[in-house]
Amino acid sequence: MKKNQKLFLQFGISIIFFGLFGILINNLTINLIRTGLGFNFSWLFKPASFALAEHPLPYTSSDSYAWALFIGWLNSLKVIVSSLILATFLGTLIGFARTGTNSLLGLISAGYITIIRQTPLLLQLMFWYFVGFLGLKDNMFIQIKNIFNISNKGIEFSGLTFSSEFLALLFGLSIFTSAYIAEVIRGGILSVSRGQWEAFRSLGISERKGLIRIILPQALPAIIPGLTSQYLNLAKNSTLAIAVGYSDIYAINDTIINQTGRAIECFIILLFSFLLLNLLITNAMEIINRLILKSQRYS
Amino acid sequence: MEPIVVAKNLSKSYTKGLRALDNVSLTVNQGKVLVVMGPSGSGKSTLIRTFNGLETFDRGELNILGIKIDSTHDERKIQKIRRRVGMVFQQFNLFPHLSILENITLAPVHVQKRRQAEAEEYGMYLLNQMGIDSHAKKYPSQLSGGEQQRVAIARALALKPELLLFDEPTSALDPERINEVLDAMRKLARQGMTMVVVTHEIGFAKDVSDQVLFMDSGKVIETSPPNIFFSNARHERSRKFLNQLDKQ
Amino acid sequence: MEPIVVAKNLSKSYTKGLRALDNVSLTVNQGKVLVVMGPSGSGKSTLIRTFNGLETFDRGELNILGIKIDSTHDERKIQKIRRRVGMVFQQFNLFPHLSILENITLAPVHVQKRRQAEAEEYGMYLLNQMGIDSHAKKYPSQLSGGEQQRVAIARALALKPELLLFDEPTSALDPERINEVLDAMRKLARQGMTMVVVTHEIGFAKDVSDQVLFMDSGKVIETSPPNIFFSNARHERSRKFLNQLDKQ
Amino acid sequence: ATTNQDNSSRLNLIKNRNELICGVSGKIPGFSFLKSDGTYQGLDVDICKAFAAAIIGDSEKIQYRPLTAAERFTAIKTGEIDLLSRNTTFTLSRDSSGGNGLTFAPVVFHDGQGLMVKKESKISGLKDLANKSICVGSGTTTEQNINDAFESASLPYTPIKYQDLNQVVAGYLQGRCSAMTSDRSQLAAARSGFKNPQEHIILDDVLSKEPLAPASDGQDQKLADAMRWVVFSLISAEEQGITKSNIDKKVQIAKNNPQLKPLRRFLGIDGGLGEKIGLSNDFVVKVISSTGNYGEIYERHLGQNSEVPIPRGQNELYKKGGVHISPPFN
Amino acid sequence: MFGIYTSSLIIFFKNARKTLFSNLFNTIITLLIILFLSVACFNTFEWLIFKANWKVVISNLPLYAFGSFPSNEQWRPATWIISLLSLSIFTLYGPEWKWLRKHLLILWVGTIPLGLYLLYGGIGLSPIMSRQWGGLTLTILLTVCSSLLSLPIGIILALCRHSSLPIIQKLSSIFIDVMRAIPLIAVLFFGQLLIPLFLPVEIEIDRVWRAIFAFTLFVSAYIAEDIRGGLQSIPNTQIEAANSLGLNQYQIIQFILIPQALRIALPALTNQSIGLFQNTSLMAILGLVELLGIGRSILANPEFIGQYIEVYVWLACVYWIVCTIMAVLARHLEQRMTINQANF
Ligand SMILES: Nc1ncnc2c1ncn2[C@@H]1O[C@H](COP(=O)(O)OP(=O)(O)OP(=O)(O)O)[C@@H](O)[C@H]1O
Ligand SMILES: Nc1ncnc2c1ncn2[C@@H]1O[C@H](COP(=O)(O)OP(=O)(O)OP(=O)(O)O)[C@@H](O)[C@H]1O
Ligand SMILES: [Mg+2]
Ligand SMILES: [Mg+2]
Repeated sequence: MKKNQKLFLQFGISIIFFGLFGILINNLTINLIRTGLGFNFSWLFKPASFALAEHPLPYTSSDSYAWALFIGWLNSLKVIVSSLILATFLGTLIGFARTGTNSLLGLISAGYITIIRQTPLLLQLMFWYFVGFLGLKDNMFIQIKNIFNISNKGIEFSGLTFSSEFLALLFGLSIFTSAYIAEVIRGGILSVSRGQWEAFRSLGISERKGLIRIILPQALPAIIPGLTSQYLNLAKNSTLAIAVGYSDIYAINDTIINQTGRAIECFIILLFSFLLLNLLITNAMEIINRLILKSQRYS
Repeated sequence: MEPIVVAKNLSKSYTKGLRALDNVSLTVNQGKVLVVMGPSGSGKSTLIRTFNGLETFDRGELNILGIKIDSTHDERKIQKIRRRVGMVFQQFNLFPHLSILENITLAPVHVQKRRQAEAEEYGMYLLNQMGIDSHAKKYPSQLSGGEQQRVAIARALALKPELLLFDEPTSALDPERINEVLDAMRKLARQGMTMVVVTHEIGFAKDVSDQVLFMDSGKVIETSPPNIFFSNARHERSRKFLNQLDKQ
Repeated sequence: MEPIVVAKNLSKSYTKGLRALDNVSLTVNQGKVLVVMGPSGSGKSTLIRTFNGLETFDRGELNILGIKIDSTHDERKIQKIRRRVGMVFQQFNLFPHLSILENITLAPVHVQKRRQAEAEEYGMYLLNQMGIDSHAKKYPSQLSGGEQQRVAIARALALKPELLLFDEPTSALDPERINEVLDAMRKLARQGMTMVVVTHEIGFAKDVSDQVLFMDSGKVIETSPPNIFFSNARHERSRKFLNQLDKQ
Repeated sequence: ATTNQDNSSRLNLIKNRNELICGVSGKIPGFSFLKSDGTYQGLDVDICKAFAAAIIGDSEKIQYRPLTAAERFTAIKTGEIDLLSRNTTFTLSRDSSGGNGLTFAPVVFHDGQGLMVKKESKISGLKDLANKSICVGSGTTTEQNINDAFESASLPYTPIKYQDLNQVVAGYLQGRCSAMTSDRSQLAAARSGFKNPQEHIILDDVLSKEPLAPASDGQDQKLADAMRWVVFSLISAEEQGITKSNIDKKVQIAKNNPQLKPLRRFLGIDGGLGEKIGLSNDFVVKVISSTGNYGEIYERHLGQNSEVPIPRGQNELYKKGGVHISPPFN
Repeated sequence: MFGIYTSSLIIFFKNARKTLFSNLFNTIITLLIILFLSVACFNTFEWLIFKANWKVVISNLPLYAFGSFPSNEQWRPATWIISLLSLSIFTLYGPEWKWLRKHLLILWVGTIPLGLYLLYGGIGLSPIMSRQWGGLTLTILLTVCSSLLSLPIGIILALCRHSSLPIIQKLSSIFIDVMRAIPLIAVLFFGQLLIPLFLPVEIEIDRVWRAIFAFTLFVSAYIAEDIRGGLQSIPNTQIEAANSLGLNQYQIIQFILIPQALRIALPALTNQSIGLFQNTSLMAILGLVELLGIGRSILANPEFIGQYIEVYVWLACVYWIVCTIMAVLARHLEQRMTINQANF
């Protein structure tokens, strides 16, 4: 293709694109004026006048909407980070079970993966919450010397309390994600050439030692990208908190939209909070990736 | 002379009907070199890999270094055999994330429980023997193919094996690198190492081997001393194969 | 005799300082076969790939079939050249998602706008010539390497090219398959096809070529007729190279 | 109230379409819920039917559109639905053009937010709920009201917020919360579905006024007028004792007795009242003969013998101590 | 899939003694697992048979299947679902009937207009508005329409992102990255509640179509990345080979790149549509009465209040069955391709 032809094509597409964009924005403005909503963010500093069950930082209903949103963002972060750790742990175990030698474990983990992967997360979350945690009933709570309490209100552990909403979300997300992580781990292990297995076997090195010392280090570079995208999915899926009554960023946005009708503004805020979360996760994974590559100077 | 490898009527098939090994029997005595030849897919790799339990078999019996294994594939016996048998692969199969010296010391330290320093010392001695001691701190990817294959040989030697298996050790190498590796293998043979070598290097086979075993479709077609095999092979199939090798 | 390929002072470097091609000049006349030899990395592939514009060059001039190109790499001229020059690669590079016959008819139908039926008929004729017409409906992965390479040759021939380029067409093949392909190439040479062949097959070069060009580090070291090159090469570097090839 | 309107009223659209699109909740027992045969039922649904009967003349020509709390106002503004008959609280900001820009018809159910607790918990008022968890449905004024109540009493509490009433009920029944809060009608409705309804009590505290009313687009005065008077006709019919079963007789009586002026006007025989609001003159007859009067509707869905019994209380006619009253049909 | 299961089951029982009880550690683990599984199974069966009240499922079956579609017209969605099902069975086990095989793709694409015609009505059928669609029918409709729409869009996006024109490349990159960064529920929220704000007052898009639109936006970004992965894994030598045959840029894209990329990305693509099927359940939160939504509506019926466990278990089964059918179909498709083009 000729150079000016290329320029022309790009120019044309840009015009169409920005034209369309302009029309949509124009419609939006007309609609906002028509419905008398307008577009501004000053409401952010008005008192929220709703209470939150969970707030890692002090919060009362007379705090501003902005602060409520920030608390929601922290709540999201909290559930994301903790389920990320739990999911990785579970997923690795299941991934190993799937590639390992105990065929009963292999069979069970295969069954686990198909069941978890083929039912909607939303349903699983509701199941965990309403059946799993709330099913504990009041009378069925386990108590060990006032240090460890389990009831349908949640778990209390030496002063730390985790609400059952948080726990259901944590479990649901972790279990759902672990089924995917298991497949990532398995894929990574399979990506190491058969020759490496044969090489360590022919040196008389045991299976478990070989898996840990020879195979896993080589599988890591193939595992990390898959893991990153699973973590990102997990972060996005955490918005289903709304189904189990956990106050994450999406749920709080939803409440605010109902109270103020500021759908567009709230949507923009939601967008940016997620871009921020994604940035956090990808950067953290990038650092981990670099650390791994650094410790493996060979490639 | 003790027999190091005795195979009796080994048979194996991957897919039903097609035999990768078909009633293979052979004996390799202490200090001898057996070269295995045959067209692609004839079962050479499968055969040699049964010798250290990388491959199971369906029928027959194996006796490696006095340890008997059969089709039940007893993991404990195989582990014992592996500690006393070294293997070198076509694709080197070095561990890319470990340095050359770490590649060599890994098994002595973790399998034979030797001390790190002792293992390293012996490792350096082996690398020196192979003429690559200057690369000890490098990683496999920084070495040429010929050098990598010599590291692989040193790694197999580190466990002080009583039998060495080679599966086409030179066929992944550049023409110019092949001789480096063949020379190292010649040296080992001269030192009295018992070896089973799958290769198509006629020069090497003529030079070093005591017997040449020719396979086709999983069967042993003939076993002859090299001077007879290369000048006057008994079987039509062997002659045809040698012809084709020459033509290139 | 018309010249088909004329190269004048071609130079190219990928990385600064290191020349992949260094002042290469050569001529190939109609109906002649030029064999290019040289150690790994000497620039053989780079050279042959400039002939159909897969590779640009930094200085010098090329005249392919009367079409002149220079370092500006005029897309239109290169497209013209490509329609008249066929190329066969080391790794076959067949299109895995198309059947053998579809592989062959793709270019005639879409580049030369021939009718499907006509292209298929000619394609079957070419496959017949190569001795693989029974595989026409199969997919590349179902064929052996030798068969795949013959399909690649047929694909290159389907455009009725006036010049054929081969980049190590046999080096990815099993020893037993090499001759199938070399025979097909011999046939083409005898039919008067102009060919440039990068290869290390001495037998083929002796048999078929009119000239052997030897390269090292991007430079043309010598160009001689095969009888002289193989028995009494002029240059020390060529002799050393031939020695190493023989040793294997 | 009328202003000059062009002919582009939704009313004509509905008539031409010969079908009313009515936004409902679809998830509230007694008000609107999906029955096993796929039809909707409840008080809100019958109000829809009354509108359809008045506007189109056929109470079956309706399409129900289940709506979430979040989307209900947008659905009106964008014209996806003709009107909303979904427990929506009548408030100033919703009714005003500076707010959500809707117009409300008269209140069809006077509700108030309440709290339900288990009898065995011995909770008797707001005070006892200090530091306890309370299950709340999010997305409505409920959330704000409970907050206001506790804040003004300076009591701390923990709200557990759910998407819809089902979940609130589940959370409460499973013992996640000590109390659930919602409109008292919904509390009663939910309780009626419990295995042992008598084990739960609705506290006397009323946290808010929740007058629930149908709504439509505030810029469409004609439709709003029609809706307003259809609701009043239901109440007025009850006041006059006109029911589904005696409406035909009443029409006969009115026709035969020219002196019964108010009745004749009401039933559309004289006065041409219907035309003034864009409906047929006998719209009241159509409405009452298809749904019955307000009292009948109430009795059908919320009465003592229904599945969701709620005492009429405030929702009685003004004559009987309630607050429902209809302006005269003059 | 089941084939794999049965064969691994056979191997499992053959080797049970050797692998399960080969050492103390394995034996303990095995016994613990068996104990746990039997307790779990016992409790589950006890609940399923004695405690659960399945009336909430049985008496509402037509609702789960068709939503509030008028009952005398329910044969229409039924016909559609049955035709989809029989097409699936045909694709799996159908005879080697060349002509039909060749046109399988067209048949599959053809199910969309058929479905829309049957649902909407029109010529010869009484018209029915999308408000009355619901249940499994709506779930399937959302899945099928959105996945078939997002495939071509995804391909175009992938090619744009792959292109050498900087503006086009940037625009599509931004779209893809933003879509992949935000949660699906936010995109659906946008589709349901914000799109009307971006349209002129007189234009109104049905909310089923708004949902399909939102799903398409979201899924096409993921599909674009899958296809881009496929494009990147095509070795450069393929392009060289095509170049040296004189094919031009567009021909290379059309004949070499897209078909290969699609085949490489096929497993990822089928996973996307299975994921999409599950994710349609999010529409329940946004007020559509698809399968999960209808379940929640049924729970509001005073007759069934509090029976959510039964409903969730039942819905999980339905989702699982349909997903498994889809997965088996996908696996079958992949196998047929690998038979044709091993190592590809
Ligand atoms: N893992 C496997 N699964 C199925 N069949 C196999 C497997 N490995 C080898 N085979 C088959 O067994 C036969 C013997 O293979 P083997 O690798 O031993 O041949 P070979 O003589 O080493 O060939 P080459 O010279 O190509 O290495 C061949 O037909 C091969 O296709
Ligand atoms: N894409 C590239 N980028 C950078 N350097 C390259 C590239 N391709 C080739 N080279 C370098 O150019 C020189 C000539 O390479 P070329 O592939 O032409 O050699 P060759 O003679 O064909 O070798 P071989 O026999 O291994 O195929 C080498 O030094 C090589 O490293
Ligand atoms: Mg082999
Ligand atoms: Mg080359």
